[in-house]
Amino acid sequence: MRYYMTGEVETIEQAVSRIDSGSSIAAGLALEHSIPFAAGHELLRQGTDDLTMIGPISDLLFDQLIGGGAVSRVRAAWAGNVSAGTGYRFREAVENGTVDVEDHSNFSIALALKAGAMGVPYLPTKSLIGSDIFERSDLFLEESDPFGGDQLALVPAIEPDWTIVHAQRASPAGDAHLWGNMGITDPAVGAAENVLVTAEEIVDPDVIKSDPSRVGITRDKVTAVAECPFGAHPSPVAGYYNRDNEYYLEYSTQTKTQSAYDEWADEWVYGVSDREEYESLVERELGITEPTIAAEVQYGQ
Amino acid sequence: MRYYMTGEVETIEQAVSRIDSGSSIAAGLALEHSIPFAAGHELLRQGTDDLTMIGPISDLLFDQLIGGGAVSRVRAAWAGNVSAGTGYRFREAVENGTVDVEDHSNFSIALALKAGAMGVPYLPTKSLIGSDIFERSDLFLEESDPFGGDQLALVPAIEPDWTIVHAQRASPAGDAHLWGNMGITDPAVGAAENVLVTAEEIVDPDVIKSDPSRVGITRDKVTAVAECPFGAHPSPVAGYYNRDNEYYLEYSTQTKTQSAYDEWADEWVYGVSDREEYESLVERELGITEPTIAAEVQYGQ
Amino acid sequence: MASKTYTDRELMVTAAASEIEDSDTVFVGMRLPLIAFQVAVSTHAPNSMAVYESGVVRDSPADGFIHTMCDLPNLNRAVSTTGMIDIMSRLQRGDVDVGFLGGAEIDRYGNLNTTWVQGGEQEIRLPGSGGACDIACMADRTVLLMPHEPRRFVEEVNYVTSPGHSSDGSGRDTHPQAGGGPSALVTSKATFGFDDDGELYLRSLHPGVSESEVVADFPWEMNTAEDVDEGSVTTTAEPATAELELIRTFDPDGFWT
Amino acid sequence: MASKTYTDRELMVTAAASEIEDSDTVFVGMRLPLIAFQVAVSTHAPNSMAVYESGVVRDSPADGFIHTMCDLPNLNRAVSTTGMIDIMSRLQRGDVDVGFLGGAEIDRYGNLNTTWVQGGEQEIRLPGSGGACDIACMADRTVLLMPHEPRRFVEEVNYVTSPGHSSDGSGRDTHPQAGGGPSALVTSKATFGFDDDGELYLRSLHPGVSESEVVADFPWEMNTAEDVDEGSVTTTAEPATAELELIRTFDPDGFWT
Repeated sequence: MRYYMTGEVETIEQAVSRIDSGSSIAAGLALEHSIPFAAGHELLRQGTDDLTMIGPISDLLFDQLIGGGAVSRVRAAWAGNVSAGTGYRFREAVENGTVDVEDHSNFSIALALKAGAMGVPYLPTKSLIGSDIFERSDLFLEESDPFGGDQLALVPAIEPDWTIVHAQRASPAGDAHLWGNMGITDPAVGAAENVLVTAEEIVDPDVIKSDPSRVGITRDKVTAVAECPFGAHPSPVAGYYNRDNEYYLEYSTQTKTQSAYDEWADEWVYGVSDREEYESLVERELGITEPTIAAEVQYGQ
Repeated sequence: MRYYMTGEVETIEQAVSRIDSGSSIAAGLALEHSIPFAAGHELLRQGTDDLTMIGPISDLLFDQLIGGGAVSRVRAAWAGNVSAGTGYRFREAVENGTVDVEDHSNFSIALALKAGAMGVPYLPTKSLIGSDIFERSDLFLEESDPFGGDQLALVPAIEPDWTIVHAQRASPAGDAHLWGNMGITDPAVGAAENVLVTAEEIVDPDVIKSDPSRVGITRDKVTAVAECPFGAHPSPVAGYYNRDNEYYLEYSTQTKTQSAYDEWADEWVYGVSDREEYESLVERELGITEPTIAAEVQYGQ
Repeated sequence: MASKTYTDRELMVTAAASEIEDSDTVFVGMRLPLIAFQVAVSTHAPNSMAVYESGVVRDSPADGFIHTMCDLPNLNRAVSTTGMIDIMSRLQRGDVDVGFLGGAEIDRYGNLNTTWVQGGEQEIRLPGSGGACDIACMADRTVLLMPHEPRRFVEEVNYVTSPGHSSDGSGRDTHPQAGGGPSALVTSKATFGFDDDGELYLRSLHPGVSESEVVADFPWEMNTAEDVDEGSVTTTAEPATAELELIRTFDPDGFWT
Repeated sequence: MASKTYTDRELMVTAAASEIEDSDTVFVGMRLPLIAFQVAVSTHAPNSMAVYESGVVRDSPADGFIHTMCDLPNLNRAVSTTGMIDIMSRLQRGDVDVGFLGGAEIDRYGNLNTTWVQGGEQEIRLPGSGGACDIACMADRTVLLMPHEPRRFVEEVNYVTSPGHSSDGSGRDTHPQAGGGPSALVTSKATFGFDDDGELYLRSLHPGVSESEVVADFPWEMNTAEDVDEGSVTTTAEPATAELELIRTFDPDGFWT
């Protein structure tokens, strides 16, 4: 059995440096699960800006990037702080007109990326029509079902320059095992021009190949791979750590003004040089104390 | 932790008896993997007929059902014997006009079922146009991409009365773990009015819930569940047994005429009362001798 | 009010839970519905299943407090952890019986706004739809949950994030959408139904709340159950002791309730 | 012929394998391509990846003979075992470099028929497209494999299962399809290319085969490489010893070869 490591594992600094200012980036695709915060903070440290952020719900990731001045456009269904509601940096930026928002529903973002992943210009849906997401947008089209049914909304494809996924484990080439809920990870990977995989663990390809049905990303889409333990904190990663709920609440109280955000970012983003130093700031115990081991599965011949 | 067994495990006789003559049935959805032959033979024994069989490639399953007079219509991309080429019962029935064929490509069948699963009237594709699958059919429509791109073919939804899936293991309620290649299992399950799950093993719901990302079918779609070890022979089942290649070649030589088929069926279908007796007819060693154990995965909290 | 053994939000949870029928497939959103499903499946609706847009499918409560649908206790021992297209497809093909929605504003036809509101001179940006628009468009029925605050009840919402019924009296009949539309509104003071014309009416008052104080909070003349031949206005059932115990197990610090 | 150390089909396998470039994503169908990919990835194209419409993705040969793409050795230690929509989506979005196709009939533009052929008075039903139509429509290029039998070479195929190039001399430019169309035909006697007009021309003769015997098998005047300014007709490379060893490892009983 031979393996071809077509990719090389990079540091997260190297991996993120591949992303140019002005890029469109899909992230936060598994909703509140396994959000690539480490990559987001690295984007801030590198000063990558003029970004278009794409996602279903963004949770805090988009709010942090907006607070750091990295974002010019958001294409999303929901942006805020899932625990506390409002994302103050998002809200202020939109109200001031410094960030442009293209409003979606979760399904319209999912279908737009799915169309991109499938290589078709659009996908039809029974959702949207009747809402102002549809009425006030010139993104979507309306059509009479050509097979004689009801009115449909057509959602055009979105093809991000980058999709960022935080995986549980990946091979150096970028083949990744994912588990837990997936949100729109798969459509966003398929639709993207490039994929950046950050992973809790980089493992031998043998580990990935022992369970090919667990593979959620294959190397052909992957441009960069970085090992990044704790890379999704404060969001949870199945099998690795729980959600840090208190962090979300503290962030909410600490970022109501731009200057307060700047102070927060000085501590949590610009004040740390890497994820290891970041981890030392987190006091709460988030580890898995009641593990559930997946029932054994065999392949072979 | 509480479990609700909304389903009851039935014998395969009971389960298959729920399928009425005249039904449309999607089966053989993982292509050459895990084809529900046991359920097919039970349909023959029960004399269920006037069936519309739906699938991508049918391998031998459709040929056997056609030979037994159970089929009036086939909606498929390929029907034959994958090892030997021709399926003689299919060929003769189509040439004689006793079975009507709706020609598809693999992708058009996949998209038709995916449209059904997604609850939309159609899905668009860049495939088909320029082929006689498209030109000689009144099933599909052609449209100019309403967003200004090239011509597209529109594939209307197919919603089978039944989808039959042979799973590795399922709970009594019908939640099933599947692994190995999936073909169009997922779209066919989503599109179906009813799903019949036959499984190598019926297991405690705890086993299924230990790995929710392995679940390919959830109970809400499942009408009947039957334990059926060896239920996919002669096709292979990942983790359970290899493909019985010789069987395919023997079948080919043994079914070139209807009377030869009848003799074959007397031995392999009508001459056995259940799958255990059937298994005793198979002499070849098909077991897994070089197992690969999937790398451990943890959930928990 | 001082003698109440439960909070307004606890009552909203049990009222919401009572809208779930046994064997329902329930599209569970964030906040109170997270708790309401767990109460329902633990009491009168043991065969109900929850689907969450993140991809989670559950038939039982999480064994621990959940802030979000993706907290590990909600993934652990789930029936399935799949993706959004799978879950939204169930919704689109008509397999979701009931979904829950909230809103910053609501009009008499159940149109909801969670995107932009007017705050004096300034427009205030809210987080947006998430999956709410999709649930509103496609669920067989929806149950709306809102704090009972008069500023939320408006003649016309500032932005239709989640479509309700048609304003022409046809309910959902002439509506472009596939689903059945809103079937109930639960506030912190009362529950409301939607009549055949798709318009809100007062169904029940929470214990200790008067009809006059409730109807005064709306800028239109709110119908009552009597007005639309749906029986009479009743008193909302108080949470049973067992329900309160469950709520306090699922939300031990009262974070949501 | 008696002194040949390889069979016609073994040569077809190595000729097909040579059409795979390193780092290609290869859409692998049944029969000879099953072996050809394994030879290519073991020799000159170590970074190529195979995708199979059943959902399998591989970067290495199977450790055992495979009758079908779903035989357990092809699933075991695969890179991924996903589903058809995933694989066909890679094809549709333009991520598949090369696909292999066979056919019962072919015309000069590479249109293929695997559905219905005329056998004297009677129409004979063949198995049909499978994924062939999709590969033909959407792969960046396709390589066609056929036994060299004159009855298979026709002015017009009886049924276009898998579209080739346009007959108006525009190749794929005016063709409705997204992919690049056929780039080569490998028979048991020769290999052919497609010229700028999308028409077949003779590219190389297998060892021991004469040009006259090959062109006589076609009902039209077959162009040669010289005719279309593509150099001259060469001799197809014989399988190398190492390639033959690999073929006989992957297909030890010569079932496919």
